[in-house]
Parts: sequence; C-alpha cells; structure tokens
Amino acid sequence: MKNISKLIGASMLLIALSIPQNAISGGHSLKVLGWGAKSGPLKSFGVNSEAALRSAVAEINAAGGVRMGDGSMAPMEVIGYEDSACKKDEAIAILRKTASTTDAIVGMGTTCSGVCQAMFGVLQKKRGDDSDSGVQMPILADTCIRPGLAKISDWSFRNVPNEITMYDELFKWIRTAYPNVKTFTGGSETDQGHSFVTYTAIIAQMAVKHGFQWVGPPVPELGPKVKQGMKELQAAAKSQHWLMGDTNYTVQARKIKKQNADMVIVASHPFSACGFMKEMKRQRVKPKLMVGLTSSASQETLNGCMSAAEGIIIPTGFAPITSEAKKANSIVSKAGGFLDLHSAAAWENAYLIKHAVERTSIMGKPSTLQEDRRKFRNALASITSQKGLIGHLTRDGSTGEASKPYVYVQVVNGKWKVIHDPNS
Amino acid sequence: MDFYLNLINTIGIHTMLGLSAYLLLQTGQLSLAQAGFFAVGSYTAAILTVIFQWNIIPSVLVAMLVSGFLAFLVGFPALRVKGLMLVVATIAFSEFVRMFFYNLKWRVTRNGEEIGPDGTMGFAEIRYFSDNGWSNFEVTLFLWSFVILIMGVIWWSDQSRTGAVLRAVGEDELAASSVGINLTVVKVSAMTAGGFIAGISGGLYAHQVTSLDHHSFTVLLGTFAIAYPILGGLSNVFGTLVAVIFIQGLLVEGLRFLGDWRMILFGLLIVLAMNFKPLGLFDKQTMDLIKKAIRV
Amino acid sequence: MLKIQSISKHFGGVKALNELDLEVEEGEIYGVIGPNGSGKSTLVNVICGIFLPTEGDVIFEGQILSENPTHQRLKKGIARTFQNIRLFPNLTVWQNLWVARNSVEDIKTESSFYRWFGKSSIVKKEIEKMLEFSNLGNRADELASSLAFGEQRRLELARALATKPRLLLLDEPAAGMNKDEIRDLDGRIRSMQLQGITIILIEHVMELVMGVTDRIAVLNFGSKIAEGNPQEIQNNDAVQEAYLGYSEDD
Amino acid sequence: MEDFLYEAVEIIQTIWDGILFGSTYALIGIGFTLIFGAMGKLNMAYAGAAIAGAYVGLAVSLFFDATIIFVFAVSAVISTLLGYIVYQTCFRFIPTHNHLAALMASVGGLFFIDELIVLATLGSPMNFPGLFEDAYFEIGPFGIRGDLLFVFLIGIVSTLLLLYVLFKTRLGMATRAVAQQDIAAQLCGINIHRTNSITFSIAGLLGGIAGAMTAAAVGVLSPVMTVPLTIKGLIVTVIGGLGSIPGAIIAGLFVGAFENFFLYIRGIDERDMYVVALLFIFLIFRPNGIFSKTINRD
Repeated sequence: MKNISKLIGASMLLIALSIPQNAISGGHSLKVLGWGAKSGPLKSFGVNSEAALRSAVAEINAAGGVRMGDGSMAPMEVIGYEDSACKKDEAIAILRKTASTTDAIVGMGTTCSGVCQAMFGVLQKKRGDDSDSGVQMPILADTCIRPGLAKISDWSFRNVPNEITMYDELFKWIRTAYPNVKTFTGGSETDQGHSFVTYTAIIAQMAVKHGFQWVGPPVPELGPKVKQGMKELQAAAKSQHWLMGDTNYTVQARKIKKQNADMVIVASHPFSACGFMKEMKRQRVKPKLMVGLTSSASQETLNGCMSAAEGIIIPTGFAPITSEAKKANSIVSKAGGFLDLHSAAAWENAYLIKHAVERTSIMGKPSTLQEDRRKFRNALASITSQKGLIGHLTRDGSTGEASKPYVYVQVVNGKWKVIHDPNS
Repeated sequence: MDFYLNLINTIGIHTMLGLSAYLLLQTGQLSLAQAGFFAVGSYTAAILTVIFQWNIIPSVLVAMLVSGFLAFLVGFPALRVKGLMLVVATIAFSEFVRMFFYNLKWRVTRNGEEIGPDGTMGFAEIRYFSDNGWSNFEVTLFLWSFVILIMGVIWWSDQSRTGAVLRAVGEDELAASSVGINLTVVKVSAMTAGGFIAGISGGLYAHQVTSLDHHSFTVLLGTFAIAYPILGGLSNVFGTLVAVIFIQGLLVEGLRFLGDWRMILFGLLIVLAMNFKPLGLFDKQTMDLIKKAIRV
Repeated sequence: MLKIQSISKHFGGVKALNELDLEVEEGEIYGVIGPNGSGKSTLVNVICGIFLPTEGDVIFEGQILSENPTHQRLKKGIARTFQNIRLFPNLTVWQNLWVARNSVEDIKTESSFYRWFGKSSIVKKEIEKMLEFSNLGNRADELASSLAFGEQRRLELARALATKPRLLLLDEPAAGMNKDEIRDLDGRIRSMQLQGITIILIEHVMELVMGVTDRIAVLNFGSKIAEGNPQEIQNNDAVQEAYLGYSEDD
Repeated sequence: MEDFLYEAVEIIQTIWDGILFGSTYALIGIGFTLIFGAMGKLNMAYAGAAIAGAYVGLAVSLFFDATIIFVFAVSAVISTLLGYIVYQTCFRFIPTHNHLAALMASVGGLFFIDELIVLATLGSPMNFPGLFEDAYFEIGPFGIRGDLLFVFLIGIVSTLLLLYVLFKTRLGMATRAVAQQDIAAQLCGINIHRTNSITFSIAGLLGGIAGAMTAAAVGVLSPVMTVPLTIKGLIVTVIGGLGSIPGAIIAGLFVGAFENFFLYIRGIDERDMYVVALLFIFLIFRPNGIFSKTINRD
C-alpha cells in the first residue's frame, strides 16, 4: 500500500500547499479571497479582474485601509486569487474551500454567469433558515450578468448593470440620435445562455418597444408579450444565429444582408461576434448602425476585429469618463490588466467591501469569523446606493437585483469612444 | 472540512464516471458516449427531484435505469463498428445528447417560482441536499455508499468469470468468439452496465453542483471518463480510483496554487504518465511493488 | 456428421474454395492436406462461420449452418484451434479455460448468475481435469503469455476441449513441434477420439497425418483432388503431382 | 415563381459556400486519415496543432509585417514541427499495440497546446489577416468570395501535392508500405519510426495550411475553435472512409455543404444534429466510407 499512500500523501500535501499560506493567520487585517478564470479561453476575465482587485485594494490601503469594529484601521488583504477556469465544479470547490478553510470574510468571484448560477445554488437560500444546509458565506460577483441570478440565494451579490433598463435607454436614445434608423434585425450565438436570452428577451423586445421595425423573418408576437415573443423569435430566426465555435457565417450574413435593415444587432461574445462582423463586411452588409452585446465592449473585440467592428454601439458598465475612472484605468493598466465592464466591477467591489465593513462592526478575528460574515452580509445587503467609478451603483433591497450605471460606447477609428452618457 | 468533503465527493463522482467506461474498455472498445449517459442521468434525476419532488434515492435509481436503457439501445448499432469508428460514433452520440438538452425546455411554476430546465440557460437550483438539510458529511456518506457498492460489484465481477470473459474479448475477439463467447451480448452488456453506472454518477453530480447546462457535458467530459481507467490501468478498479485522485486531487485541486500554469502542467503530466506508464499508473509493475510492500 | 456441400469461397477474383464436397463420419479422424494456398484454412474458417461461403452449404448433423455466427456453431459442438496460436495472453491459464465454458451442457447445469459470477466445485473439478490432460496442472495461475510454445499449443487444445465439442477442427497443430512433441500430440488426438470427439486434422506434417487419420482429403487450388485412407493417398498420382516441389514438412 | 427562384439561388449559394468552407474540413480530415492509415491510431492533438501553427504565423505577421503568403508558410512550417513533436512525445515511445495510451497522450498534448495558446493570448480572439478581403465577385444573383476561392485552390493544390508525394516518390512508397504491413516494411529495411514521423510531419503540414486557411476564411483566430474543428475533422474522416484520402476530400466538401444547407433550411440548433445523423447513416449503411465497395461482415 506504500505507493497509494505516497500518492495520497503527496496530493494532500499539494492541496494543503494550494491553500493560501496565510489563510488562517491571526493578523489584524480584513481578508478577502477572489477567484476567476485564469486558464482556458476566458482567461482574460480572471487576469483583468485580479489586476483590478489587487490595484483597488492597494489604493484603499494606501489611503489608510478599512475601519474595523474596534475603531482601528486595518489593511485590506487579498489572500489569494484562485483559478476557477470558468467551470462550475471548480468554482464550487473554491467557494467551499474559501468558506471552510480560510478566514476570508467575503469571496469575490466570478465573471461567468453559468458558474455563478451553480455557485449560488450551493449557498443557503434564505439566511437564518436552519433547515437549509447551504454554505453561509457572502459572495460578491464581478458581473455574472444573466438576469434572475439574484433570487437563488440571500448570500449572493453581484455588481452588474440591469440589462433591461440599459437597452431600454439605449434604444430610446438611438431613436433621437439616429432619426433615420427605422428597421432592425440581428443574430446571436445560441449556445451561450446569456447572449441568446439577452438578445431574444431583452434587446429585440426593447427595440420593438421603441418603435423600431423588425424586418427579420416574420415574428407575429414580437412585442410586449415578452415570453411569447421570445419563443417566436427563436423559432423564426434560427438560421441567422450561430454557435460560439463556428467558422462559417456566410448564410447568416447573407440573410441579414437580404433583410437590408438600418440597424443590425450582434448579440454575441467577441469570439463569434468578430467572425460574424467580418463576414458582414466581406459581403458588404453596411447597416446604418450596429448594436452589440454588453460583454463585447472589451479589448477582445478590438483584438479580434477592430476594423469590422467599426461603428458598433454597445452599452457598457465601464468607460474612463470620470476622473476616478481614468485614474483607476491607468493604475490597472500599470498592473498589467485592462479595465473593462467585467474588471471595473472587481475594482468597485473592493470599495463596496470597504463601505460595507465600515457600516457595521467587523472584528476580523478568527473567533468572530462566522459572526463577521453574517454582519458583513447584512451590511452589504443594506447598501442600496454606493458611488462607483462612473456613477452610483444601486441595488434593489427586495429582489436583490443590482443595477449600475452605464454609458454607450462605439468603436471609432479602432478605439472605444464614449458617445453618450445617459446620466449626464 | 467542508472543502475536503467536497473534494472527496468530486472524486467519488468522477470515480463512478471512470468505472462506467472501465467495463467497456476491458472489452477493448473505446467509447466516448459516457458523457451522454452521464448527462441523461443528471437531467433525469434532477427533473425528478425538482419538478416531481421525488426523494433522491428513487430519482437516482430511475436515472440509472434510464441511462442504462439508453446505453442498451445505443449499444447495438454503435458496437457494430470498432476502433476509431466507434470513437467518432460515440462522440457524435454524446454531442447529440448535449444538443438535445441544450434545446430542452420544461418550465413549471412552483410556489410562484419557475423551475426546471431552461434551454441554453441551463437547469438551476437543484437544491435537494441543502433544502433537506443534508450536511456535506451526510452527502459524502450517501455518495460514497454508491461508489463503494459499484467498486465492490466490479471488483467481484473482475475476479469471476465475467471479468475473464470481458478481458478475453478485449484481447482477441476472434479467439473469444471461437470458444463460444457471443461478442455482441458481452459488449452490449458492458455498455449497458456502463450506462447504469454513468446514470447514477450523473444523478448525484446534478445535486452536487446544483446547476446543469450543456457546457458540462462536452466531449471533454467523455475524454475524462476514459482517461481515468486508461491512466489508472485496467488491471483492477483501484487503478481508476488512483487515477481520479491523481487528476482531480492532484492536478486539478492540488496544483491550483500554480494559477495559470496549472492547466499547462495538466496536459504535460498526462503525456508523461502515458509515456512512462502506458499500461496505467496502477499496472502490473505497481501491483507487484504493492504486493511486495504488503509482504514486507 | 459434417457435410460440406459444393462450397465455394471467393475473395475478389481469387477462388479459395471451388465447389468443394466433403463428408466426415461420426467418430473418425479426418485429415485434410494440401500444398500452401490450397484453401485448407479457408475451409476451417468456413466451417466455423468466420467466413460465409460464396456458395454452398455446411451441414452439421443434418442441419444447414448458413448464417450462424461462430459462437452459435460452438454451441452446436464445433470447436477449433488456430494455426498461429491465439490464446488470451494476459489471462491466466485457468482463466483461459474458464472463459471457454460455453457449451450447452454447462449452460443447462449451472444457473446463469452462478455461471458468470460464481465458481462451483464442478467447474473447478472439470478445469482441473483439463489442466491435467494438458500437463499444465502446476501452472494454472500463470499468464498464458508466459508459457513455452509447446505448452501454449497444449493449452489451446485444452481450451477447445473445455467447450465440450463433438467436432474439433485442428488447424496445423503440429506446426513448429519437434518429434517428441508430435508423438505426444498423436497420443492426445487418439485419446480425444476415444472420448467420442470427431476430429478434422489439417496438417502439413505427414508423419502425424499418415499415422493418426482414418481418412484423408487432399486439396489443391480449392478443389478436392483425392480422398481415401492414408495408404491410398500416399500412392495417388495426382497427390504426388500437387506436392511436387514442396518439401513434406513445409 | 419569384420566391421559388430566390430560394433556389439562395440554396445554391449556400451549398457553394459550404463546399468552399468544406475544404478546411477536408484538409483536417486528410490529416487524421493519414495518421490513422499509417499507424492505426488517432491523434487528438492534430487540430490543436493546426490552430497553434496559425497562431505562430499570426505572431510572425504582427512582428514582421509579413505578407499573407508568408503567414501561411510559417503556419505550415510550425505545424509540421508540431506534428513531429507530437509524434515524438505522444506516439514514439508508447508500445505500438497500445492504442489507448497513445490516444490519451495525444489528448494530453491537445490540452497542452490549447493552454499554451491561452497563455500567449489570454484566450482573446485575434484578428487574422484575410486574403484579398475586397475580392467579392457578384455574378448575377450569386456572390463568390475571392479569398475563399483562393483558400479552396490552396486546398486542392496541397492535396494534389500530397497525392504526388504519396504515390510517386520513394518517401511516399515507404509511408504506404508501413501503413500496409509495418513488420514487413521493417524487414525491408524501412525505418518505421522515421517513416511515421515523416507521416506525422506531412499531416502537420496539411494541418498548418488548414489552420491558416480556416483562420483566414473566418478572419479571427480563437482557442474555442479547436474542439469543434477536431470533431468535424473526425466526422469527415469516418464518412470518407478510414485511410482514404480521396474519401476525406469528398467527405470534407460534402459535410461543409451539408451542414450549411441544413443551417439554411433548419437553423442553427438543428444543424449539427443533422451532421450527426448523416454520420450515423454512413456508419450503418456504409461503414467503410464513401468509396467502399463491400461491407465486410464484422
């Protein structure tokens, strides 16, 4: 049995190693632990969010740190930033590890909606419900934009814009800013839950609401009856959608060319949005306007297809428009990350944590850990409005759905340019 | 503690997944369909506990029967072909299953909330364990009782004539059929047994992660299912367990502190392991070492 | 007992068997000889159901075995050995014999659960008998691949016997054997005949064939050119001609 | 009538586009078939290596401002090298009869290559220079992409070159000898490892061209492309018949057209289901592929 025990011993040792070194230390500091995708195709999420989180924490500490329950100022400490690879099982393992083996007061992760959906499911649904054996640990996600995730658990928090109001406002603004745009069509990637549902249930519905005329395949019910409309849209427009890993977009682009709409919606992540927009360019589909999915308002789109994306308008939760935002942007860039709608949320989360901690009395001792987490959760839940990088982050206390400010950006000459700020 | 229990649960689920491929691999057939059976099992069990509010035990058993039956049906046409053709056919099968679940919508309203599988949005809030106040330790006991039962049955059949027949088919099909072994029956039975096991493991997995969507059941999962027995060696069931501990415990969880280098090392270590131990980590050489160690 | 009725087997343009007729009586040892490429192994494969004949029928005890696959023919009582030994190399000697217990008699006497998952004393006794027959009694737990060549031949023969056949096809069992081993094999074949097994012996080693068989058929280019007892065959002109240029133990 | 004409034009256009794109599947399929023919083994790292080659080609073009032909050449060379490395690391030292271990090792190789790409690019999609992006010919109602036509021609030329090498040179002779009877080939003095590594390199070369072609046709390179490309390549290999190069070409073009057609008439959600169904039909009725004449009894 020597070999097996050796192997088991070695793996236990490695697992022990993988727990942050200072995880259980008595030091007087406010500990947080983050995670995100640091491997796999979505690696940029984790890398950027880690850079943003660490930079923001450094800023907070440089400004004196966080005021704890005993009145003293303590530094905030990121005790680790783990790789969840945007996979459910791994994120759950990290969540449980954070909750049970570290004295982090809050877990910060992750960016991927599908992963949040699983992770939140492991948490206790209603706080104080003793019959529920779910994990009791506050989680603060940077993004996880899929609608409806807030209701899964009382312990889950997200820092995301509300996509419904975001696109509602967007089309209202387009109506006035581009009076000659009257018709629209579009496509999406159907294997990505967030892209497709946002497209059918939100973007297309809001465009119709603001009087744009759908010129895609006939969709009788598209309009106020959201659910019915969604179903019809899915059925009718199937052949102008694609999958994330596709390589051939000729059919979709030609269908959209034929529809000759003023506005084309590209509701897709950069991987396939770029392929599709390039195909549109090749087939010389030149709509007056393109509208994109908020997840595409990132550096990846510029890496992938700067020229084909020229002119696309996307609402985003971050742009360097205020002095704070500009400052944060330059700090994070120096730390080797990009600040975009995902990572900016990680930056803001650091400040949200500081704000919440200072609203209550966190002792930050190992003995008070569970109590601290509970207090922290309640404090975080009680925040309904907090200053973020480009405006106020708000949260609806009853539904738990967050809503953060957003701006509209457009690719102009190969760079993201803010074209409208609905708050100003 | 919670974390270690979670890791032990993950190891248990993956061990069952690996064992579901073990029997068929013994007959020399390389099938990547396990991801499909696993997906069917997990969706079935989750639908039963969430939509029909069944107890978990009958749900897992029904999941087992459903995926076993599916494996039985798939086995007949699929096992007509072998080698690379079987690999591709089974990849295609599990992609088909994945696409089925990615189109599956079955929403019902309960207590004012909509629940059930929701197409590409996945199937969230499969919260049987926490809703019924099961502690993670109880979950571990529950899950591992299945693992131990399955390992025991396979260990036993390995020692009996069944094991010898499966291996005989794997070594020389022509010789096996000329001593009277019905190849189709043996292969389809192995596939069906694999389907049963994959169904159980999928049903438990659904409740462990609480949320399912088609991203979990890709070809990659099917590859892992065969990777465990191949990496562990086909000489006995403990090989699979050791391989799961190696991959899930060591490479996935143990190396997490390496951050972005972890996955690179992951691929590299598999290549190295196969080069140095082509018959699996738990091959005859290792067995002899262990036997020697026990004797000393 | 076995009747081969105008069997032809074509591989593309090659006619491996050409309207061949044979008849084997119950209890006899029937030899099949012929130069290389005369269709001997194809004949075995056709009888066992590995190849389906292009034309003609194999009739075993009055029944036509047209579409029956190999394993079903075994249950009817047709077993074989291979020209190039095909054991299960990574199974033990014991397991090699255990796997072969598929006869109708075995299936009837044991419950199927016990057959697959148990190990009854009858099985133990019978396999022990087989081991004794093949002089492998003390090597039961060794892997088949670790046996010497002659032992592997004996094990393969024992494995075929473990299926309790009534007709046994031996495909060049003496290939690569020395004189002593051939003598030993001769004895074994005779003792199997005494147990009531009909044997078809396909062989190049004339010493064995001429000594042990009751009747012999000679094949050339897929057709039977002669049939008779060993003396008749030795004096047959057509046979002499067919073998011209071939050494006897090729 | 007008509707009918419109639909007819669209369907012809759809099938035509599919055939052009199918040439990338065909090249990937040939790679799988070559390796399978030579060793009877499956190299799962193949499509990964192809995409990796295209990445290196892209990196070169970013640093040296190279022409697109140069990018293609670099992709092909790197992928050739990767093919050789994959052989040496995942196949060379694993016993010949052990198919499982070699398969697993190449899966490890796929993970490794994929993750290296992610390490270098953060997984971000990268702009890949297109070929004559403005060449879009409109002939009557039909549109033809000039770049795809070029890509298609490259595919044809490289296939012809491959067939020449395989059937007219000594090297090809040795490769085919090893494929048919490895032991006999060894007895004739052919170094089996050398021949196999050359086969892997040739397959890698084709893969590199296929990777660069795919990237140029899409205009974007991303790590999410490797797995779908692997699956499509495998399906093409089986439909074409294992080991058959003409089969792989025809199957590649056919699968390209088939999936595009079903995308057009049935939509994206069902497209891949039809491709899978096509595969099953072939497995049941023509298990030896398009060009098989007989169905062997198993």
